[in-house]
Amino acid sequence: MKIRRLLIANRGEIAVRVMRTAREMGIATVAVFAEDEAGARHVREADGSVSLGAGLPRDTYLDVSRILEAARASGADAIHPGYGFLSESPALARAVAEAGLLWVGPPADAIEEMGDKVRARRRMEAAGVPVVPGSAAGALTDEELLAEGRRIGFPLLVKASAGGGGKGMSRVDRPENLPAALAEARRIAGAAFSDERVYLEAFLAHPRHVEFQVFADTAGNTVHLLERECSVQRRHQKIVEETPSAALDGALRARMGEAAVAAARAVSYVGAGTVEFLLDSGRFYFLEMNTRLQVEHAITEETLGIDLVRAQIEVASGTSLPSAWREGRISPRGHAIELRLYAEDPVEFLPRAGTILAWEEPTGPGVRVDSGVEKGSRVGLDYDPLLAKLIAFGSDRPAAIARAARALKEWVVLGVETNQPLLAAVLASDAFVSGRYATDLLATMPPIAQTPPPPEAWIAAALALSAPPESTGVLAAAAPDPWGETGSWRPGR
Amino acid sequence: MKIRRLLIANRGEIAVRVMRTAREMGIATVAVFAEDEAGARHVREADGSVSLGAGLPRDTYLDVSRILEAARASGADAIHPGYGFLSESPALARAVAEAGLLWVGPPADAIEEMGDKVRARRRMEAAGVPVVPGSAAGALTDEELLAEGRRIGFPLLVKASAGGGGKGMSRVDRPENLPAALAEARRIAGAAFSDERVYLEAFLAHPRHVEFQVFADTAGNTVHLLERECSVQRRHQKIVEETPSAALDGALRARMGEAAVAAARAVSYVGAGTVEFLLDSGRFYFLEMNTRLQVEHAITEETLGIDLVRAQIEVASGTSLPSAWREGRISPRGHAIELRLYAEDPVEFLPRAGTILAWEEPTGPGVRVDSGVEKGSRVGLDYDPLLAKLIAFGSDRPAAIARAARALKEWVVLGVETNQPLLAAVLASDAFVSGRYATDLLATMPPIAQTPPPPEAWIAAALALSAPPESTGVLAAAAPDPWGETGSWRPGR
Amino acid sequence: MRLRAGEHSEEVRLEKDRARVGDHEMPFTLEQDGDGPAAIVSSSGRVRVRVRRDGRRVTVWCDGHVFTIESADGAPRRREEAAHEMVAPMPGRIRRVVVAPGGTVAKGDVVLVLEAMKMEHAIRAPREGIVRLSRAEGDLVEAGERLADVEAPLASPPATGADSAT
Amino acid sequence: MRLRAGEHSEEVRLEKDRARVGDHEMPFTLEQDGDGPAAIVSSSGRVRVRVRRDGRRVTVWCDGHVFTIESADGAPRRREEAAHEMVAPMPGRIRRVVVAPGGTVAKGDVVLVLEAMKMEHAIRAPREGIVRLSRAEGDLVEAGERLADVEAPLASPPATGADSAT
Repeated sequence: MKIRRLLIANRGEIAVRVMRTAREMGIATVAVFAEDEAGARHVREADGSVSLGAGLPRDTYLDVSRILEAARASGADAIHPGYGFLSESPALARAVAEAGLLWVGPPADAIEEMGDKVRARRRMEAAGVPVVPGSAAGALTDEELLAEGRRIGFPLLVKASAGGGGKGMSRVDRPENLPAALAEARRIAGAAFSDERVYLEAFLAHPRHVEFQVFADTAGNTVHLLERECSVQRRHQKIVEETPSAALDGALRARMGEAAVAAARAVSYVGAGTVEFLLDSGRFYFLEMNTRLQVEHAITEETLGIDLVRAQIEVASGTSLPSAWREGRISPRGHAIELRLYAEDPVEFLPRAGTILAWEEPTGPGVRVDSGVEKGSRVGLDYDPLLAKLIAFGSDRPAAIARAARALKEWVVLGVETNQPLLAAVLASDAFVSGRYATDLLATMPPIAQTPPPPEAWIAAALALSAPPESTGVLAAAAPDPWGETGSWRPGR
Repeated sequence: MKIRRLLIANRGEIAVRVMRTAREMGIATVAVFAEDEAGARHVREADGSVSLGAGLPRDTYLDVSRILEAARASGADAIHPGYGFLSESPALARAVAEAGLLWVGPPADAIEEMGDKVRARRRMEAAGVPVVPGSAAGALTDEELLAEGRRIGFPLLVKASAGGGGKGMSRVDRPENLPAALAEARRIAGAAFSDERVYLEAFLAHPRHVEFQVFADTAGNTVHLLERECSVQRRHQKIVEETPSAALDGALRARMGEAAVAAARAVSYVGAGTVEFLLDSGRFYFLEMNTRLQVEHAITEETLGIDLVRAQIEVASGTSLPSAWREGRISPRGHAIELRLYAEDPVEFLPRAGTILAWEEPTGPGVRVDSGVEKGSRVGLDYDPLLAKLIAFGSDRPAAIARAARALKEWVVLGVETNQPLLAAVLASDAFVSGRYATDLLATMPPIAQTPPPPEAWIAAALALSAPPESTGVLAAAAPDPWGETGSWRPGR
Repeated sequence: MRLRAGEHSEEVRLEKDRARVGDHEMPFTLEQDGDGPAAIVSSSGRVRVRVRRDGRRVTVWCDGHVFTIESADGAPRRREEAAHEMVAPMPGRIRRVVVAPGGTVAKGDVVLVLEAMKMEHAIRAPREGIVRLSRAEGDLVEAGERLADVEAPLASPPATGADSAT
Repeated sequence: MRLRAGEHSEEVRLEKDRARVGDHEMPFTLEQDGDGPAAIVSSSGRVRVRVRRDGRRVTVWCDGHVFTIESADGAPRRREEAAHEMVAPMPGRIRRVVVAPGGTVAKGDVVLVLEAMKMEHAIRAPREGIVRLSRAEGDLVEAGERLADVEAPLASPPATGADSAT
C-alpha cells in the first residue's frame, strides 16, 4: 500500500527528519503539536498540522486517542512514531492497525515482548543470545531477590522490569543495602511504568555499550546493518556515538551481528530496531532491544550511505528489504560521529530553558545537522532537552573527530545554555581520541574548566553594553527577562 | 613538509570550502580579498586576511605579485589556488616555488602542457589517448585550416588553442563561413588569452560530457577516482553534474579511466586534476584536462566518502596517495548530484547583481551546501555569478534526484535573481529523469514557464505592503533602491 | 489593493483571518517568525513564504518560487522608456562608448557596449539624431537605468536633467 | 566600564579602534553583519563573536565558547539569598508541595519538590519555622526565583511582599 499522507506523532528534530524523507518520497506530512508548540519548527516544516490541545506531554504527545483523532482529522493514512513518546507503545501500534491505518513501526507483539525486560531476557536465552547473568524471572520478593543476588554476586544492578533509559536503575554494592534499593526502585518503576516489578543483573566493571541496527521486512528477511558505539554517556544517557566501534574486530562483529539478528527473529520483528549489548573483556551480553528508530540512527546512514526512514516507510508499505541488504552487500565506509546538543548545563546536566536568540548551524563537507529548533524557538522544560544532533563523517576516525570538533566550534547557540563545552571536552579527551573508553568515560574525565573570557569576549560585551539596545539584533519578543520586568526593550540602566 | 599556514588565493564558495578542510587539519587559513569584498564570507571564515587592494579582478585576484606579497605579509607557507583565477597559471606555480612556498597544485610544466590545447592534443595522441579528429598542429593560416576543415568534414568547431570554458569557440556549418569564424575566434582569443591561435575540431552531434577525476603523488602513483557526468550545460557552462554517469558501463568506465590515467602520466601530473572527455555513440575523445580542483569535485567526495582538498594538501606536503587508492580499493556508493546556483536569470542567463536579503540554506540528511555568500552579502558583476552549490546524495539515482528537488525547493534566496527555476526544471525534465541526455539537454527542454503567483504569494505581498516597512525584516542598509532615492527606510507611498 | 506581478495582476483584499484574491475568498492563518511572515496556512495546506519589501514593491519567496509583486494603486508608473532613450537591459559596466558625445548616429548604430560578466551587449540608437550620454565609460549601471538619449537633429533643445557622467 | 563574568572581572575601556582590557592595550577592528558584531580582529588574529544583550547583561558567543558578562558599574546586585529563603536552584516546575502553607518545619525538612525534566529535586527548609509559600504546586519557576520562606516561630511578623500563589 502506497502511503499518501503520513502523520508524525512526535516533535523536535526527529519529526523534522522524518518529514524530509517523506517529502522526498512524495508523501504529504502532518505534524501534531501541543498548544505550547504551535509555532515550533516541526510544525512549520510540515504540510499540515493538528493541535493535540494544551497540557503536559501525557495529555498531548503521549495520548493515544488524541493521536488517532489527529490522524482522522487530517486524513493521514499512516503514522510514524519517531522515538520516545508512544514509539514503543503496543497500545498505539494496535489502535493504529484497528483504525485501518499503516503503522511505521514493528508489530505490537514484538514491542510488547521486548518491552518487558524480564520476558525479553528469557526469550533471548532461549534463542541462544547471551544475556548478563541475572535473577530468575520468578524471583519477585525481597527474600527471593536477595538469594538470587548472592548467587550473582555483588556489586549488582537493580533494574525495573518494564523500564528503559536507566530509569529506576541503581547499583548495589552489599547485600545489606539491597532491601532499601529494591523499595526505591519499585517506587520509581511504579510511578514511571505502572509496574513495580524489578530484577537483578550482574554489574560489569568497565562495559562498553555497543548496539546493532537490525531491519526486517514482512517477507521474513532479517538483517543487521552493523554497529554503533554508544559508551559516551552521562547518567545513562548517550551523548556521543560513533561507528564503527574501535572495540570490535571482524570476528566479534560477525558474532554480535548474528546474535542481533537472532534476537530480532525471536520476536518476529519487522521494521527498524536496535539490539543493545554490553561488551566487557571481549564478551558481549544482550542488554535490551529498542523497537523503534534510534536517536543515533544517522551515523549508520552516513557510513552506509542509506536512508533508514525511507526503508522504514517502504517496509511499512509492504516492500521487501533492498536486495543488497538481503544479500549482505552493504558497504560500510569511513567513520561517523554524532554529538547530541542538549539544552543543559555541561557540568551538572541540569536542563535549561529559554529562547534561542542566535542559532547558526555548522555546514560544509561531511557535516550534517538534524535540528528541531531555530532562531526564536522557545525551549521549555516539559520535553526532552535534545536540541539537535551534529553528525560528522570522515574517511577515517581522526578525520571524523577533527571535522566534528571544527563544526562544533562553529555552531553558534545563544539564549539557552547547552552541553557544547562537554562535547568539546569529550572530543579532545585522551580516552576518546585513543578509542579505548567505556561507559565510565565521563567519570574519568577532568571536570569541565570554566575558562575566563578572552579579551575579544570582553570587548564584544563592552561594545554591546555601550550601544543602544536595539542595535544588538535581539528581537524584543524573544528576550528573556531575568530582572523581573516584562518583555519589551529598555535602555541600559 | 607540514603546512602551518595556508593562503587561499581565491574567493567565494571554493575559498570557504578549502578553509574548512584546512581548519580540520590544524592549518591556519589566510584569505585574500579585493577591497570591494572586505566583508565577504570567505574573509569572515578565515583566521586572517590580506587585502589585494582595489580594482578589477586583473588587479587583485589575478595579480601574481600581489598574491605573493600577501603570502609574505601573512607568513603563509603554502598557497591553494582554488579553481578559476590563477589556478591554471604556470607563472604563479613557478613564482610560489621560487619564493620557497608550497604550491597546492600540479607542477607548472604540467599546467603549461595542458594549457595549450593544440600541444595537449598532440601529447594525448602520442600517449594513445583518443582525441576528437581535428586540424594538424601546424595548420595556422586560413588556407591551411580550410584544407584541414574539408578533410575533417562540416559542421565543425573553431576553438582557441589557449582557451578553455568555451571561450572563442564557435560552430561552423559550411566551408564558406569558415574565414569569418576564424577571424572572430582569433579576435576573442587574442583579447582573452593574448594568443590568437585557433584550431578546428570535428563537431559531434549529441555528445555527452563525461570527465574523470585523477590524482597523482610525487612518488609516481597516478590513479583515477571515477567519473562525473557534466552534460547539463548552458552556453558551455555546466550547471548540473552527477556521478555515476548513466552512459557508462563497467567496461567503458574502465577504458576511459585508463585513458585518463594515461593522460595524466603523459604530463607527469601531480595532485588533483580532471580529464574531460566527449562521449558520442559509445566512443570517447579527450577534450581537455583541467589542472586544478574542479567546481564539481564534491559529488566525487560524496559517492567515494573522501575529501579531495585534504588529499591535495597531503600530496603537496609530500605524502603518498592513500594506499586504498593506489590499490584500486575505492568504494563508490549511491548517487550524487550537484546543482550550481548562479546569480543570473533562468532564461537568458544574464548575470544579476544585488544584495542577498534572505538566505536560508536547505539542510538535512544527504544534503550538502557549499556556499560563498550569506544574508547581507553583496553580489556584484565583476566575479563569477556562482553563489553556492547544492550537493544531494541518495542511495540510488531516483532518491538523489528527489532529495535534490526537495532541498532546492526549500532554499530561500531573496534579493538577487537566481537560476533556481532552471535547476528545478532540469530535475523535473523527462530527459534528465531518464538519464538519457546529452549536452543539448537545455536546448531540447521547453522554455521555463513564468508561473503566475499562487494566492499565498499575493496574500504575503499584500500583508507586507500593508504593514509599516520596518516590520518586513529588511535591513535598511541592505535594501536595493530601484526608485532612485538613497538607502534608508521610508513609508510606502 | 491592486497588485501586479509582471503581466499578472490581482485585486487583493485582506480582512481579519481571510483574504479575497480576485474572485476567490480564502480564509487563512499567518505564521510569523523573527524574519516576518513564514507561512500562509489555508484549506489547501501550508505554504512557506518569505517576503522582503522595498518601498511599494516586494519580492516574495513562496515554496521554492520567487515573485516580484508591486502595488498598482495610483502608483507612479515606471518611467516608460521613451522612444529616444537607451536604457540598460541588465546591470553591468559600460565597457566602451562608441559614439563621441554630441556625435550623430543613424537608427541602429551601436552607441555603447555594456559588459555583464564576460559578455558584451551592444546598445543601439533607437532613431537618428545626436547622442547625449547620461553615463560614462567604466560606470556601473543598474537594469533600467538611462544610459543615453538621441535628440532629433536640429529640432528639440538639449535634454534637461541628463546627468553628466559621474 | 567594569564588567563581570561569574568570578572573573575586568575593567574594559573602548576607544576608537582600540580597547584596554585590564592592563592590556589592544588595537582591534570590528566586523559586523546584519546580526551585530561578527568578529574582533587584532594582532592575535580574527575571533568570531556573537552577542545578545538583555538589559545590563550580555551573552557572548566567542569561537565556540559562551560567556555571560554583565556590567558591574553601580549595578543593583543580584538579590542575596537570605538565610530564611528557599530559591529555585534551576528552572523547573513545582511538582509537589510537601508542607501545608503555614505549617511548621524543622531545619532540613523537605518543603517542596521541584521537577526539571524527569528528575526531582527536594527543596529543604534552611531553618526551623513556619513556611510561607511564594509559589504553588504546578507553577513553572525560573532559576533564582523565591519559592518560599521560613519565618522564625513566634518571632518576626509575617513576611511582606511574598506573593500569594499565582
